[in-house]
Amino acid sequence: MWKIVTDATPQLLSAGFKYTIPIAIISFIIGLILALITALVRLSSKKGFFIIIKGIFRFYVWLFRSTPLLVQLFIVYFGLPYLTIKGVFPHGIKLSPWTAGIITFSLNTGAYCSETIRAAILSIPNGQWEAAYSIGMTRSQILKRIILPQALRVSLPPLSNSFIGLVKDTSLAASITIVEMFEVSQQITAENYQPLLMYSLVALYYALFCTVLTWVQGYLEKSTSKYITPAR
Amino acid sequence: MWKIVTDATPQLLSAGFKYTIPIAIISFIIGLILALITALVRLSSKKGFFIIIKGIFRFYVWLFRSTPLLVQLFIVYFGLPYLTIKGVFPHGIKLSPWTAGIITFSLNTGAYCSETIRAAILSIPNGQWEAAYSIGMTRSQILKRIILPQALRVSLPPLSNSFIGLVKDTSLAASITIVEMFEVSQQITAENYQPLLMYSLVALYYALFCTVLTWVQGYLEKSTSKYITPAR
Amino acid sequence: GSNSSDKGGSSYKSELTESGKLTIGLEGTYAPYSYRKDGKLTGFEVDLGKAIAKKLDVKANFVPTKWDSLIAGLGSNKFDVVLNNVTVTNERKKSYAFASPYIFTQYVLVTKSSDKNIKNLKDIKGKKFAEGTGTNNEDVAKKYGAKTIPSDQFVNSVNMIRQGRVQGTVNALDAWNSYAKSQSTKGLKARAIPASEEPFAQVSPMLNKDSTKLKAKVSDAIKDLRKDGTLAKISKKYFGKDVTMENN
Amino acid sequence: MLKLTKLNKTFDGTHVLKEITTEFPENKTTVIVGPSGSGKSTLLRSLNFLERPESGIYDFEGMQIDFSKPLTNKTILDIRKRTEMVFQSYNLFPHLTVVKNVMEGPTQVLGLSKADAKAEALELLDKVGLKEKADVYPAQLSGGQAQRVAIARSLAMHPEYIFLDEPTSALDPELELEVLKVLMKIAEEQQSMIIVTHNLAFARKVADKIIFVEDGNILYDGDVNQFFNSDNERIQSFVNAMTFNDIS
Amino acid sequence: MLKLTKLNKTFDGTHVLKEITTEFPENKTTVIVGPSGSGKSTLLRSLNFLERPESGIYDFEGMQIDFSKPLTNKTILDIRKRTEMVFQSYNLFPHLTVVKNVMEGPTQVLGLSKADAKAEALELLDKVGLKEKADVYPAQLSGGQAQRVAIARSLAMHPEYIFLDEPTSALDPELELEVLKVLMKIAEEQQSMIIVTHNLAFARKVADKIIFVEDGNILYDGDVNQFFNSDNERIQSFVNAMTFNDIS
Ligand SMILES: Nc1ncnc2c1ncn2[C@@H]1O[C@H](COP(=O)(O)OP(=O)(O)OP(=O)(O)O)[C@@H](O)[C@H]1O
Ligand SMILES: Nc1ncnc2c1ncn2[C@@H]1O[C@H](COP(=O)(O)OP(=O)(O)OP(=O)(O)O)[C@@H](O)[C@H]1O
Ligand SMILES: [Mg+2]
Ligand SMILES: [Mg+2]
Repeated sequence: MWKIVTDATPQLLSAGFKYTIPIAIISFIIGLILALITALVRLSSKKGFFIIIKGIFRFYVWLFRSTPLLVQLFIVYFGLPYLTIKGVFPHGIKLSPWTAGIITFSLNTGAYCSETIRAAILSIPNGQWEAAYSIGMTRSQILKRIILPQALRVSLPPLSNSFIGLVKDTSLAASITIVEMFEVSQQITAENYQPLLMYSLVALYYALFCTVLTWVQGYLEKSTSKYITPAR
Repeated sequence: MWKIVTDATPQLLSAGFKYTIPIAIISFIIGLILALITALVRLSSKKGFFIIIKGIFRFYVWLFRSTPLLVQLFIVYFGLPYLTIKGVFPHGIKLSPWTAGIITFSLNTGAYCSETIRAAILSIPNGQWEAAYSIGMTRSQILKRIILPQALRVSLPPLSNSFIGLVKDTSLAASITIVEMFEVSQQITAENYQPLLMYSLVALYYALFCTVLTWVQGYLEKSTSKYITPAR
Repeated sequence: GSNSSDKGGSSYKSELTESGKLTIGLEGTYAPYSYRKDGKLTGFEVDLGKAIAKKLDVKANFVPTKWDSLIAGLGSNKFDVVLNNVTVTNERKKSYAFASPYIFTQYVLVTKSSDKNIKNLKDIKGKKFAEGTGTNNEDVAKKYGAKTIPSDQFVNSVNMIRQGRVQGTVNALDAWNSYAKSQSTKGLKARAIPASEEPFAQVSPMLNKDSTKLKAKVSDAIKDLRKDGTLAKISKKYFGKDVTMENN
Repeated sequence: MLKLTKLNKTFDGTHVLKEITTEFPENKTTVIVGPSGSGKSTLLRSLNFLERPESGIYDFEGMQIDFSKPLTNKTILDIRKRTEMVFQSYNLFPHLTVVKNVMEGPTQVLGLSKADAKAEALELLDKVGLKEKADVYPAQLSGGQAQRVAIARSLAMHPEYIFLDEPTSALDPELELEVLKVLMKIAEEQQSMIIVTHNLAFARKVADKIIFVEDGNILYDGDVNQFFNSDNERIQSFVNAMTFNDIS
Repeated sequence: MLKLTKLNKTFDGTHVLKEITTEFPENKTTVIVGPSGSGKSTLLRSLNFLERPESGIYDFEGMQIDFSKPLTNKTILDIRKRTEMVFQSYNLFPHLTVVKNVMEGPTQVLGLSKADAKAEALELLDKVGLKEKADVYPAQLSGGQAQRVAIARSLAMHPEYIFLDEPTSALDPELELEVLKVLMKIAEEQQSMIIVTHNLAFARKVADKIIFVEDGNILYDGDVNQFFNSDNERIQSFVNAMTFNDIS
């Protein structure tokens, strides 16, 4: 059994560092930016033409929250090649597995996290907006300097939930032919017929990475809460 | 193509109503209760022996957040039968797929949601605790009547994220032999060789259910926010 | 009942996970072996499972699940037998028991029809091939030096060839034939690999190593089914020909 | 009678209450005055365990509490039930309507029926001039209105002692007067009260005893008239400040 | 000069400002008084667009704003830069230290360098007696301290008009006096100010003009001495209330 572990470890870790971790980190960063934009658009009280833009973002969030990630990956990777647009994409949109994966994971993360960020922004008392408005700050200045720093504190645990979830969801990338860590564990299982052992082993490596993330979360929670008197 | 849709629909919906929806709803309810208990234990400032209990809950959250859900399902269903405890489980813990599924999904949801609830409770100003304490309310009364109703408002969007995520994660139940909606779609694909169409169809049914959930979320958000003056 | 297993009596029944039932694990997502039609699980292996169960005088209970779960489930006694187009290999024999074979599978090499470079298995060296993880198809592709890309369904492998994402796939000829029966194969070509180039794969029921009596019983049942023509009959029904004979 | 002996409280190393020894007689009104940041709120909050002093003895009607030892929940709950706090910053429950804010304690802690609690709550809201706001949420109240609800909420508990931390600082003179009249009436009914206030005119009228705190020390503790006629320079300048004679 | 003509504001159907017509002269101090809930805060907040009246004309130093028409962001931002609001409930930024609270406007809106902004912030904190609290977070301040920081924060913007909503209601008389002295000094420097206050003694000293609001209507608008010597019964009873002569 020990031999299986030592044989599998380098293969698993190499897949982890080559695919799982980069995909998770890149997608999360893009997803967060997307989520922030989405939350701000949806919270905006602008009227007129902007209503349509808000509608588009609403639809985006609905679409990516409501459908399975696996299907999203599938459609982006296998479905878009059928989408031929004359002049622009005469042969359909053919994305590499990497591109398709990053796009889909980012869009998915963006949809979920936008809800978290929206809730966090709403939780900041109105008085903060008013005080900042009366100093003469613009909406974007207020967001950047007053509201978001406070909202970050509230949204850290759910955002970290999303990140940790994403790390595990990268295993779906196998369905678009990316041989990430989980797929490697299945390939090894196919040889050694020890699924329980291999699954436990790969779970351990996920856990290691997620533990690091939990530490980062804890550190950020502390450092964004230093202005708060302790709750009981 | 239309025929494929009309042929597949009753099969998909029957699997959805028999497995996907019940598993998601039951697991989410149990998971929420678990999450609440976990958040409260972790936020408690009790000392002494209680530290150990807090440690156990910390470990639980870490374990279920850090490892892939698929592995958790696998170990509960296929792994526990190996766990023979003399006298208690002489033949190992052999759970039915349903039991294993509900247990695992609940534990997983509980771990994630406990973080959300913990953050929401922390976001309620201290003054609320103090005012309630000085009325002479006990900690549990304060939680039930003062803090949690306010925390609910903050945590609704991330909790709904978790619920909607869970609905889609039920597709993993196929790996413990539950033929839920997604697995049915794959079985049908094996015959009609139309994965894109079948995936889109099953995504549609997930979307329908999740849309209902989004409505419920919107309704709850409104009804828990009626005491708030509108933010800008 | 059959004469050849009378010495064991019905003691194999104590090896069943659920008494009175032969619990059969399969994927249910691989036509024509097992798949869903009109809401019901069907396919060659489903009919075979029912026939074996009848010989064993128990009810057949089909449990569809994922490939890894099939392996894990045998280990933790969730199934009695796996009927999932499992090919016998020396590696697999170390961990599991195999009853006597019920299919001899010829391989097929599928590529784009415009592809002039790949004519036989020797040409696939260094090429990208779509193969199911853990399948014997993957083993063969690897053996001939192809770079394998994971693909969990046959139809996805075909689509990847069409979209130029891979050069081809090594697969079961029967899976290809079944596909070709209902779908257009325009732009694709398939070459059946003769036994001289790559021996046919033996497909057998896979069992837990501890189920020795059951294994013997299942082997007997298959032999009986072969003898009484049932095997050939269900093969014709699903494959249009008899694939159950060596060198069919 | 509440007695404090050698009470000490620090915040992150800053000593904000220094060896405080004093008493608060029952059925009397004790007023605490002093500059901002002198520790008045901290002193008052300690009586209700909202702050935990590091050392000192607290004698609550004969019950001895040693702050240097761990406190039981029972003790804390018991004393909190028998006392009531009105905050500088109202701390109304935002998710409950005004009348429900007032009913919360009576129904949840005293076990009154909803009907009884509501009847009394409406009476008390009437007393503070807010009967017509019974069904709105706190967010819709002006500052003055919110503070009056907070006072009504505390009165609903019929506490042995009421602690008030600048109860009228957000009220305009007219309504302050009305509330002060209510408080005076309660004082006349021999309700024990401890009030932190900056309104020396009110303090002079209502106080049976006055405590002057500065920088965590008690500088004066005793008779009201003597305080206002004190020839202590510090007290004189503090008392004079409120008349705004110094505004150039 | 700020002028309001026929301003109307309703909250959910309640008419809280009724056809308000008045003016606020430049380089002068205008004081608004009135009972709780009369609409003083709403009136003041409308001048800064924190509330949007449904109708009325707002003349800001010759710039005409019609509330019944949509306002441009530019107009709002422009006027907000030239005015400053001090709130009843402080509204300090909890995640910034005290000195950073004061520096936020100068650095972000006026474009001062950090060093310059900090130097001035510390000066202003000194003015309100809080230099030593420069580096703590708002949560660690007592109520009085927090309000003084809020005043320093507004002074840092050198606004044309300062709007103060009960700026000293949480301060004890001594520190209120200090702050009032600061405000008087600014008033003497001909800073235009509009102050809502319940402190009539202060109003009398500082006001160049007084506005008495009741129930959304302006009952008095004009000279300060005439107000305090008015023979109008309503005004008399309001003015007398603050002396607490009525406390039995
Ligand atoms: N949670 C806290 N953490 C750190 N320091 C605190 C905390 N609360 C109060 N202090 C400090 O303790 C001192 C006393 O504060 P306290 O609130 O008791 O004053 P106060 O007399 O009530 O003032 P005010 O009249 O302004 O309300 C102040 O210097 C204050 O800065
Ligand atoms: N956001 C709101 N929604 C509904 N009603 C409101 C809102 N804000 C204020 N009001 C109501 O408008 C009226 C005027 O309120 P405002 O705060 O202007 O009074 P004020 O004169 O400042 O009182 P105070 O002296 O108590 O601060 C009050 O009756 C109040 O209940
Ligand atoms: Mg205080
Ligand atoms: Mg007001």
